[in-house]
Amino acid sequence: MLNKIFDSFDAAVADIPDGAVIAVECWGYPATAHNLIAALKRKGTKDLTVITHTFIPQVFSEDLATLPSVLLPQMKKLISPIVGIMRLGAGGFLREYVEKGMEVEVMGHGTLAARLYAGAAGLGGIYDPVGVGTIVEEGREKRVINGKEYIFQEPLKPDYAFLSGHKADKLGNLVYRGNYRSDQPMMAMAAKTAIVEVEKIVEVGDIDPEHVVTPGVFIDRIVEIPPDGLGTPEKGAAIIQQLTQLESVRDMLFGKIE
Amino acid sequence: MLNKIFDSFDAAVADIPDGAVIAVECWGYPATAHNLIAALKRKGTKDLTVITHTFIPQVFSEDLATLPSVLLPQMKKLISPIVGIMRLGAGGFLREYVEKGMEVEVMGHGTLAARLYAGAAGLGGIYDPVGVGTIVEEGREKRVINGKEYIFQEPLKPDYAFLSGHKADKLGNLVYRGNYRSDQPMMAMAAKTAIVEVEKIVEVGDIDPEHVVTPGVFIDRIVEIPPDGLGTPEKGAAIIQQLTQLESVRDMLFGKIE
Amino acid sequence: MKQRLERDVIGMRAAKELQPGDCVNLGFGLPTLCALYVPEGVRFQTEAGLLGYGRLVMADEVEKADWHYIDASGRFCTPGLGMAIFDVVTSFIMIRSGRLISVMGGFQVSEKGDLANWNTGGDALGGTIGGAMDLAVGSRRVIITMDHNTKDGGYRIVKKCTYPLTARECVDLIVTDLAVIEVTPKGLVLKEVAPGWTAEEVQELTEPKLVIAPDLKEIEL
Amino acid sequence: MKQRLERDVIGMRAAKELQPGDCVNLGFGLPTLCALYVPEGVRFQTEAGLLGYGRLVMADEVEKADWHYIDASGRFCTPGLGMAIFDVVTSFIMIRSGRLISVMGGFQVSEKGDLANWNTGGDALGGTIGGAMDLAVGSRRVIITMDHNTKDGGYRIVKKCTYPLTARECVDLIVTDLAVIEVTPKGLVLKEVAPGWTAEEVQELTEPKLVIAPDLKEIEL
Repeated sequence: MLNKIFDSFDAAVADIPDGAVIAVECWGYPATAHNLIAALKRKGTKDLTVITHTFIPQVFSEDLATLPSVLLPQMKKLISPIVGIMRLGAGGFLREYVEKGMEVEVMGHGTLAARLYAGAAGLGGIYDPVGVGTIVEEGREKRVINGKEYIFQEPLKPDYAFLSGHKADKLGNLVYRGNYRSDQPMMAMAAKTAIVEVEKIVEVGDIDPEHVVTPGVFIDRIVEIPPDGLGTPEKGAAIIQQLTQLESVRDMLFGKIE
Repeated sequence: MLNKIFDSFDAAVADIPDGAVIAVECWGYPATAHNLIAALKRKGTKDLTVITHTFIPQVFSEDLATLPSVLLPQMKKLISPIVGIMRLGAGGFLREYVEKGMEVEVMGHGTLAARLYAGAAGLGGIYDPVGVGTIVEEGREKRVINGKEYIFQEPLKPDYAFLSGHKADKLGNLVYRGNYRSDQPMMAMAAKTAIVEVEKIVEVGDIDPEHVVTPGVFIDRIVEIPPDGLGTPEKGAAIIQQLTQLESVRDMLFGKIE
Repeated sequence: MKQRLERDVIGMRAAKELQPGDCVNLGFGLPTLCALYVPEGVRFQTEAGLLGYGRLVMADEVEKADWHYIDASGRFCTPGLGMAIFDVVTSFIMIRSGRLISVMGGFQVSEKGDLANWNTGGDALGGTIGGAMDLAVGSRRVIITMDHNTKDGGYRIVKKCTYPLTARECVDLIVTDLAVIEVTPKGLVLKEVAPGWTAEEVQELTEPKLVIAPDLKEIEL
Repeated sequence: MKQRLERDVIGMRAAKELQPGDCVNLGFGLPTLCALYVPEGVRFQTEAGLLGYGRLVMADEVEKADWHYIDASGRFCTPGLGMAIFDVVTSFIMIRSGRLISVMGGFQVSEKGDLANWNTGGDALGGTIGGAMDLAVGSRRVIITMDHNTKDGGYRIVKKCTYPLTARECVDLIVTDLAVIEVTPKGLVLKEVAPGWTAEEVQELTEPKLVIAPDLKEIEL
């Protein structure tokens, strides 16, 4: 049997070359492959293109959990529908990098999903209705089909997907939990190599075939998060405490209605 | 609460007008909305376009289960990757209908899936790599993207999807079983109206949120298959017995290796 | 100066547009107020993959926050009865295929129903798109809740948006602190005004010419 | 006349191409013979949405047939340990993204690796495409198992296919009852011959010119 289990996050990212395209989920703070991001930061890989749902500043301690934005100094391009947090000045924190040459490509979240699907299914491109008449159409081909305007969007085919899962068996069959699912299944399928960090590695047969979300064939490398890893439930609780101290985001995170 | 539960299959298809486009799964014999097909046959709706994975002759009794091909006299167009069974003469059984004007559109199964996705996601079209250099590209636009040829394929947006599910709750949250899942989730999402026949209707909360395959918002009408309905486990067993009597298909269905 | 509606009253009025069985995506800020006033049987969606999530975790029960469950505004929520979890591809099919109603905030709405609600700056770094463009284009019905005017009294309901667009000709209904306005092929139709306000007064604070509904009335809650 | 390989020997030889950990889609007919000879750890996929299904239900145990589980050839199978169930969209992503190896039957293979295996008639009614086009275009490796010649002795390995194509330039390896032939940019390379057959004899039964591998050998099983 092919062994997909890696002992360390550093080993799991060891072969990632400069210039690689990395897809990594970030739904604010959860659903992120914190440990793999940290390993890629340690490795120092350069000229990265990062595809992510949310790209926001690291507003809590990096030794609790890490967001894709810790890779900023290593990036040449960002592809994301959410660039920053409005109440923290939106994407302003990127300006210094953009001025130094980093490219930023924005689009609607559904367009990102559709482009990842297109990459996964081997399509040459899609005609997308979202973004017509907006900044998204700048520099892109447009076409009228049956009287309606569409934008040509290219497929996205990441070299690597960094995933955060709940449980994986040794074949890579994977389940997520709650919002952690998010963009991750399609990122896994669109990427050449998918690496997942999971709370628990289980035996083959422990996951009901009906409940598998990402079939094992899409998963290439698996690392179990150790007790002292990033983004554990304990560290999650600590992060939530840190966030409640931050005037700027506290109201946003908890059910206060403004 | 919106009531999605219908008492009869006839009521569930009562509003389907002549000329409707119906997507209905058929994976040979299982995974088919037998009762809805039978109801549409009774209703006699004309000029149907049928989108199905497999379109084969009805080789067993129609009072046990019905395949999409029972709708042949009511059809003006068939869209399907599997037209017939090779050992029964492939699509020859359609020839009399084709000669009377029925249109047949064939393509690879993955292209069907991608076109249903395109319909569901509101895309104007996709560039598909499958079918280049084959009969599939006839009459279709082609385009070279990054040095590779693709075929422009239009989205498929059925008016109705006829689904066969395992369990649905009253909100329409739906799970399938085994191969029954197949094309059905994307058919449900691509269709304007999705109608499902299920083995059992359960209470809201009885399906774990992590295990829902088709979220309820995609399901418009639900009918529970009664004990005397088509395609029940008992009738399934009878069909399997009938099939084993058929020299032409028996070897194909059971594990004999030729 | 006359009284404008309180923010929660705007939310209450927008909530009146929602029926049991509707599935709704609520945008950041003002729209979230709707959640307090909707009838039983309305279910909420977050584009990150939940439909029918339950109550929010409030600031005084932080210890209950489980970051596996986050609503469309990024707030901690709880699993709801009959909830479904799905991936983002499924989520945006839901959004794009007209199965949802969207209640969003707005910076500007034009007389044709163009929406600008994602960006107040001059470039892509000036805001975040998120699911807004998909919701604006795809929702069965797009309801915008916003203040009728800018803080310095400028128009928000305009002939042509000056902020970067979210989508063209997508808005169905505008609910403000002064009025309820429907976007129709004939133009913006003033349907309801805040108590004590006249159609003329609302028109003055609105750039494009309003069509006055024959059955114009005071906002009812 | 010399002995050609039995059908199950063709399957046995094709199975040698598969390694533990490989995920494989087996076409109708001849390719299914592979399943009997593959090493432990090879998993089978059906495009209708199973990966890692278990043993087939045989004709003498019809009562065990559960039509929720059907393999890629439409036969009843059983759930396997570690199986995953998924929809067809996911299935064809699996197929198109090069994650699978495909073993298919063939009517004709051209010297460039074009494949014709779906249709022997003159129009769309002459055969069924199913997943074949996707598998041919997308698989990491396409292995064709077929008789080297037609029943009346005609070529199946041809300069140009006369039957409707499944896909262009897609075949990697051809395993027949006479030979193992690799499709390379330099042409068809004859790697192995059936016991008792010479390269010249195989060439005579093959339309395009074969490149003889320097290490040409007898088929080993």
